[in-house]
Amino acid sequence: MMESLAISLVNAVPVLSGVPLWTITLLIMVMVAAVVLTFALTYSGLATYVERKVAGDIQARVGPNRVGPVGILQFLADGIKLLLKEDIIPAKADRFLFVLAPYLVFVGSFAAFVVVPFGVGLIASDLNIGIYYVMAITSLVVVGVMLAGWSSNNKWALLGGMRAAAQIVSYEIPVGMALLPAVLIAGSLSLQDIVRSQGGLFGIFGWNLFHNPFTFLSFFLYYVAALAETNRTPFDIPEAESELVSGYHVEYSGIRFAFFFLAEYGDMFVVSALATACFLGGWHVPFLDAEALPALWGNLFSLGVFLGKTLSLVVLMMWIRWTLPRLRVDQLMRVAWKYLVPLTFFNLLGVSLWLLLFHGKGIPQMIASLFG
Amino acid sequence: MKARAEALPTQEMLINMGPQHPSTHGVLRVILRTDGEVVVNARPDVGYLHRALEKIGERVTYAQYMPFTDRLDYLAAMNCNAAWAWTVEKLAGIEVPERAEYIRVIVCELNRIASHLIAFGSFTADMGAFTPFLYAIRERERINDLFEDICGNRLTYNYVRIGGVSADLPDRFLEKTKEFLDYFAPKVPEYNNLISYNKIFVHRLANVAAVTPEDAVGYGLTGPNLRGSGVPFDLRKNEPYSVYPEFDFDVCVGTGERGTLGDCFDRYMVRINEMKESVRIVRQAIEQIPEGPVMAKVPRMFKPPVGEVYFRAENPRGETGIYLISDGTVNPYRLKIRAPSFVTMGIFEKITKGLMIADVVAVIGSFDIILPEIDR
Amino acid sequence: MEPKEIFEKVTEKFGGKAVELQGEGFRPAFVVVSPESVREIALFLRDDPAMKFDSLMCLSGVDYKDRFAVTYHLHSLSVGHQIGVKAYLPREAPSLPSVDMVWPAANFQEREAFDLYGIVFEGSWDLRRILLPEDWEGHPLRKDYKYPEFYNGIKV
Amino acid sequence: MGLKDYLYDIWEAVATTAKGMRITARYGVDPRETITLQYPEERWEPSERFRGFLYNDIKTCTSCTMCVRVCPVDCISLESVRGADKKMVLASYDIDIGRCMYCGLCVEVCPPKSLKHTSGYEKASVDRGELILHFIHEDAGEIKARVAKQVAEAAAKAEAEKAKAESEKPEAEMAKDGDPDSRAAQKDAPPPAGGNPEGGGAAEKKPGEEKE
Repeated sequence: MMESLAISLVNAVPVLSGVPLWTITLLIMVMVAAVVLTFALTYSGLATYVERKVAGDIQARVGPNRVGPVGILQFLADGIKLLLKEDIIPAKADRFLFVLAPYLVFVGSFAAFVVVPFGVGLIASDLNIGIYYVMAITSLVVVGVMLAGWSSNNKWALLGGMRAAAQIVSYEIPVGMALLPAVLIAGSLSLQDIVRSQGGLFGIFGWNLFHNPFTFLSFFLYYVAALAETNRTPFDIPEAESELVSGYHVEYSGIRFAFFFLAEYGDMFVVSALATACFLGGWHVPFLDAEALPALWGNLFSLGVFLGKTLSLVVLMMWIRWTLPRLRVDQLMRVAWKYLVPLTFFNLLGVSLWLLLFHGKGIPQMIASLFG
Repeated sequence: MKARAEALPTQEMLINMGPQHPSTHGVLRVILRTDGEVVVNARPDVGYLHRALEKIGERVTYAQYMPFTDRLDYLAAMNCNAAWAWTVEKLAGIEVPERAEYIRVIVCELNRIASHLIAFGSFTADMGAFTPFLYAIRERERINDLFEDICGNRLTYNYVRIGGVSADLPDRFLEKTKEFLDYFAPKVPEYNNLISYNKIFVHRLANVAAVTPEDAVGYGLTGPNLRGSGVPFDLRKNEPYSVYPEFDFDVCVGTGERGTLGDCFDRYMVRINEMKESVRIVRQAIEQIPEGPVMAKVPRMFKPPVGEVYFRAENPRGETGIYLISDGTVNPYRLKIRAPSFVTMGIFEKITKGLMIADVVAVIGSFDIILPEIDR
Repeated sequence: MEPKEIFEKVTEKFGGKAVELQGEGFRPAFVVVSPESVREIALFLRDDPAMKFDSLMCLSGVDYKDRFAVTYHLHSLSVGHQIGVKAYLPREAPSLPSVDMVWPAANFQEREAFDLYGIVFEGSWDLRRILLPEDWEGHPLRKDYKYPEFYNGIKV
Repeated sequence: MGLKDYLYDIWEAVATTAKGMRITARYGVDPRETITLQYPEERWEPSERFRGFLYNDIKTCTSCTMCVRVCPVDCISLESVRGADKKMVLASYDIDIGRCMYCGLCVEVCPPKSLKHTSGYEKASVDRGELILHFIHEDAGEIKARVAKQVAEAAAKAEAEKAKAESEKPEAEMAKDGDPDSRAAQKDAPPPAGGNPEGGGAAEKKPGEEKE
């Protein structure tokens, strides 16, 4: 895709014809990556602010309100504070792994932004194995978390790392299984294609969420499993403030801690974006087809819709976090293996049978065809 | 199998939980010996907050010791104040005006609500839900406001005096208390909806660290912890002191409603229900409070007769017993405080065997221990 | 049951091991027993169907200047009566049998008495210092305790 | 566990979570539920009986030392010397509010009610010495010296008057101290307060009137 962009750029601007094509392609790639990363970091920073504000509202408090108007610049202040903080590496820690771990977590979380279909044509790289890629690259996080837990040379951190490993490995299965119905319906692993497959029918009824009862259930199963994937309450046992102090990042400070922190919020966005793309129709809204709009407007509009849906899911995660207590580690495993895994398999079976029996038609389509 | 076990040796981990840990409620240190997540042995190590309150008691006068009782159980300072006053009055045979006793009961029960609110809030925070904690604090602030009106401090009240209370109730105090009770009464069902019966919360607590009634009595558990094991023993009912016989209230006991009898959930629910009972008591006390003086005549150089007395009062954390020996001088000769949390810690090692690390946190929270009282 | 009856019953069973009844000025009254027989009497008080002192409310050490004492405040949940038991000990090497197998609640309080008075409870399952550091010198609640100037080189 | 229980478990989990989330949502969207005070700008009014920092009105203080004796933590220190009129004169009155536990016992026992709790509660300092409130700003030694001098003068005068005229009432020298309710006739001069290095030998100093 980048290459085709580069070719069209060269065609449009004849001055560039002397430059080797790969240079232009590389430049475009770097620019796109920079845009995505900037977005991801800004989002993460703002998400921390929103999280605190949501927590404040729920807890009958105010939340951050001192830095900037209504405290909106709090995340900048926090970021500067974390940058300026002393970077502590425990004396007996495994220095190399200790330093490496936050980067792995960060990379694992933010590399997934590449395939997020932000809008019509707004995708950094439309991989044809999009979902697969996301599942694979976010699993890198668990390696980083485990390394962090191990290399800190702290028993609490070790316990946190081990918990995280067990948790993420277990929850990868229901997450994957819960996403498969969307893949089945669209017949593609590419997120762009999955979103496209949910258009039509006044927007909302084309969503996979309403395709059939099984996909409806699938969404909730996915959302629960994704909460666990991102280590959010009620599944935040790797961090478990009140048990493991802070779990795997207990020994981290300053900017390295910030990496873990940003990665957590990045993860939240990625799983919410996947939910939006796979079940909530991506950028599709009722009565308005973004792809039919003029190019730039269509892009921006679809971006807005997509972000709106995704961020609502992120806020929902925060809301859940500030309501629920935390599970115990064995209960967490029980939820995964006794409830989520069987149910997602059941769902997958249900969706497959549905598609087979009704020739890929969802309930709204059938109703629509009844009325002609 | 054996060969594999040898090839992959496992080791027990020795983990130091505390004295600085978010959920040991202060500076409790628990030396955990764990097999992975499972606790093999958890040995409490107390004493990080030892301030020699019993030794101080031998140096100061009876009246001067009152502010130190604030520091015993700072979440229920009124109760500790009153317990000390009742002990000395029992020793010296002082008749306390009835109005003073009613005031004491009102403030003690309000303080019991405040203390149970903290128990509830910090327990839920230990369980990972932080929001109820702030709701609990919010309600407790209103009780603190009431106490500030009455005695001028918000945490260490030093309000009760030997022979009465330091000052009569301020204007509008009873009305304000009533307003608070009207505000607070619907909050308890809200807590239940918010968290008490939440599936995750129930699962975290039910069947965890169940204490049998025999163990509870033998290990000297008292107060809500004893009642959580289904033993209906409440000093206010069974060994009434002050004007408690005047009031109609129920003794809340654990029923094992979501698991086994005496588990963490039962202890938790006893506290929640006791808040309702305290509301009832305060309402009755407000109705019945007589007019009159609030202070008996106690000489300034107060010298009780020679003797030994043991008095126990039902405090939010169990019975605070004070064993007081007087040699007839102005200072107590010996003063022993039987702190409920301290005795409760005796059972800790026994019931945490085989639990998970997260359950240890639940056990600490469900016993509602407070460290200044343990370490004195 | 009244303290007098309890005292009579204990004397009946143990003869001279129950020394006297301290009634006047003592609430609850104390049955003074000889220290070496504390455990037997404790067992008797716990298991006798008329006594049933199933709960040890408070165990404390006392320094009476000329001698030490250990006092036990007992309460019966099923019968609802109270009694105190007291055992006087010499100042030199005070020791008496532990009652933690009778009432498990005794363990922590015995450790406290050991810590603050230096009274040794023989046969206790775990007798260590509890409130003070392991390496603290002296027993602070003794009336003749001298405050240390230094602890591990730190000025107190 | 049957299928019914299994499904009921799931249902219960969802239902109780939804219940809780409804409550948090209500608090979340209702701005009236916010209870925080924005501290430095908004302040809450301490109640009438609030036990803040102690304040001693040394004009009415009689240096009876009741407060010193009743204080459980010995945070009040007081030095006084006996003045020429046999009344105690405060040389210094310090309260270590870093040590004070605001129990209010001293205020209760104060006979002339000169010691009071104020509503002050804000005092942060980086030095513990700043936490000691001095209610007499003059140097204690100076006051002692001055009082000793007055005492010596009074004694000398009394001696002189005694020698001069036995019948006359020695009331004139009392008025010198400016104390309206000073007691009458003093037979012998009170001894100078102990611990005063200058003793009675500070005769060259002028008798000052300022007590504060």
